[in-house]
Amino acid sequence: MLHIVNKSSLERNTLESCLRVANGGAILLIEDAVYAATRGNEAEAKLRDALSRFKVYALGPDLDARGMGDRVMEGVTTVDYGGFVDLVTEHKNCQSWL
Amino acid sequence: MLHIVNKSSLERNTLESCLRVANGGAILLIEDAVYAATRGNEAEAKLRDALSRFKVYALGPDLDARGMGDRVMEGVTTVDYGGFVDLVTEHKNCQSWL
Amino acid sequence: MKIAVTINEGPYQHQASDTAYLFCKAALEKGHEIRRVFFYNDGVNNASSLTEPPQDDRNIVTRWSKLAADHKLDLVVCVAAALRRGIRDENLAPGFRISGLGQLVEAGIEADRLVTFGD
Amino acid sequence: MKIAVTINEGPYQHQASDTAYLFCKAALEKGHEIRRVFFYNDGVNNASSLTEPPQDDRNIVTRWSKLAADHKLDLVVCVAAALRRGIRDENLAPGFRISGLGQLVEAGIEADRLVTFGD
Amino acid sequence: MSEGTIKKFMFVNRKAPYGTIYALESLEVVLITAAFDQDVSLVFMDDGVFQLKKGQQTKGIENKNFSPTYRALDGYDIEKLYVEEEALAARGLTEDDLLVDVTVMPRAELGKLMDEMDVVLSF
Amino acid sequence: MSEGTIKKFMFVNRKAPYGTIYALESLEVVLITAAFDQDVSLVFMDDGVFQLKKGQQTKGIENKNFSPTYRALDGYDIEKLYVEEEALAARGLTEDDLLVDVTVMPRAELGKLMDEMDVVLSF
Repeated sequence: MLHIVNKSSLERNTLESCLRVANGGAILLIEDAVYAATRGNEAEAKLRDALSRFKVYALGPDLDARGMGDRVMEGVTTVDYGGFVDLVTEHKNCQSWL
Repeated sequence: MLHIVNKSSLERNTLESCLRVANGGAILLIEDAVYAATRGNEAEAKLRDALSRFKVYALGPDLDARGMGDRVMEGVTTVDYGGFVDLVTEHKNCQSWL
Repeated sequence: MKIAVTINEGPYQHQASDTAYLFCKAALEKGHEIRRVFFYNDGVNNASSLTEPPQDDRNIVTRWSKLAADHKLDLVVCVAAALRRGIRDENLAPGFRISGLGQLVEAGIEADRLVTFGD
Repeated sequence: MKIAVTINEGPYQHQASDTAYLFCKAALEKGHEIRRVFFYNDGVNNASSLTEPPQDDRNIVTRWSKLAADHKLDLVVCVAAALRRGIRDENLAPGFRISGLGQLVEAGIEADRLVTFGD
Repeated sequence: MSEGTIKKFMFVNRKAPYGTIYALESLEVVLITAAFDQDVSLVFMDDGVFQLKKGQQTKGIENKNFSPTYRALDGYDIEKLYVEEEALAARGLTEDDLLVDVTVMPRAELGKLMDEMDVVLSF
Repeated sequence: MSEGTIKKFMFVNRKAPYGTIYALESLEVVLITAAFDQDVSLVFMDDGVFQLKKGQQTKGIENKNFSPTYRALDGYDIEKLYVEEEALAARGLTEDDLLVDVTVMPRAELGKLMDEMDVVLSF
């Protein structure tokens, strides 16, 4: 299953809820959620820990818009909108954690 | 100074930010923030702690709408919209933590 | 006392406009003056004359129009935010007027208090 | 593959409609079918023909209209949400149509995937 | 058309009522989905559990109290209501505080249930 | 009218750019407030510090990059930019990552500054 998260983990509880509930699969970070995939962010340890259970992706255009394209932590894969589409089609189902 | 908080402290970081930054004064909890003033909520200890530094108020109509009117923790004062107005006029300035 | 209010969210989606309305009503009942209500960001959607909620629900737009008529309130809709969201004179409800952001700043200067309602 | 999309937030205020648009464009470029785009909650405000953003900004509404024309997309606006927010046939942008929530459920049934964009 | 197709729809409710419209709109879609004879599950997680709290009195905020609708779901054969166990505890609530009969489940179980769905809609 | 009155306006920016419009709209009000010759302070707290991050490239999201405007504030005599020290650290940022010169302040100090204001607008 593909889990899509779009809010900053330092502002809202969506990433944390997703990590606690989701039963493995893939997580795609988009919009303000991409900050969680950057080095030095308080969410870093939590996300690094999650890498053992999930494949983690972050939307490149959102990282670039926020000037964070060069800070993606190791283990997180950057995708563009086409890659977003592929993730949706490759997984049986998806959920947006709003 | 009057600090107005309107989001659930279990969903967003606004109450926590307010408690860490604000330099005393009064806090008014409205809308979804009123849950933080109820017994048994995870925010209870944090708010109880804050009572030594702040006067804490919660909007009664919002508590009632959510079926939480009978669960307000000790030390928190319930006000109606008129009381909200009084809090605004009695304090030199106010801030909404959005 | 002179109180100004600003609203950043549209009707129904968030409680902001409801809370702001009940706050203004209570302030007027206590004899305060509402110097201006400024609708900013998605708040401009509170001014749409085409709004038609279900019959068993409150009508947020007409409620503002009526409060404005009863108390001569100045309801100002931010022009830039309104154009971005399709609010113009042709679909502006009674009692609202469209003007610039300067009206918000002016309200902040002239009122004794400015209270923001948002998301 | 058949993909359906639902959008819960209005234009400009949140990035949801931008992301949904770029997602749909990418899906079409990859040869997928966009079965339907359903505008729900504040998402209905993406359909206002009266929208006029600043010249140096993107026009979110006309961008959807053009994508719909180019690819025969079915852009459906939820009628109940639209009435609550003042979107009607008279201010509906080209390429959009107003219909019931059943259209969302039907899209969920008929499409292989349903992706939600919101706040 | 889609005659005969039955998919598993899950509605994930994570937000408190009244502060935003999402709880109400979720109910609207749930009812329509049931009318399409689909397999409907509702999940109440995080602040979403507050939607089911007994005793909601909305007169003071001049809004519509839609909580009785949860009691009516049964009449539409919507019977799969799951509530996150940890969310209830974190909010000082127990099953007795809720308007309707529900299945209380640890969040890890909810995650497994989610995996089995065809369509997941979040509010 | 309000000729001659100078009030202390503070703009509290707590949200990341682009995910929502608030960062952009805050800048608009800031510029107008300066045009009214008021005493203007900007505070960047929590995710608001991301607004000042260098190197924003918005082409890929087809949105307008408004970050150069922060550099232009100086030209409007808007010089009081305060950044929350703890927020920077929690986001792995340092002053070198920021577009403009700012005063970095511990949050407790920001709270004291807030108390002195006449009007506080939050975004």
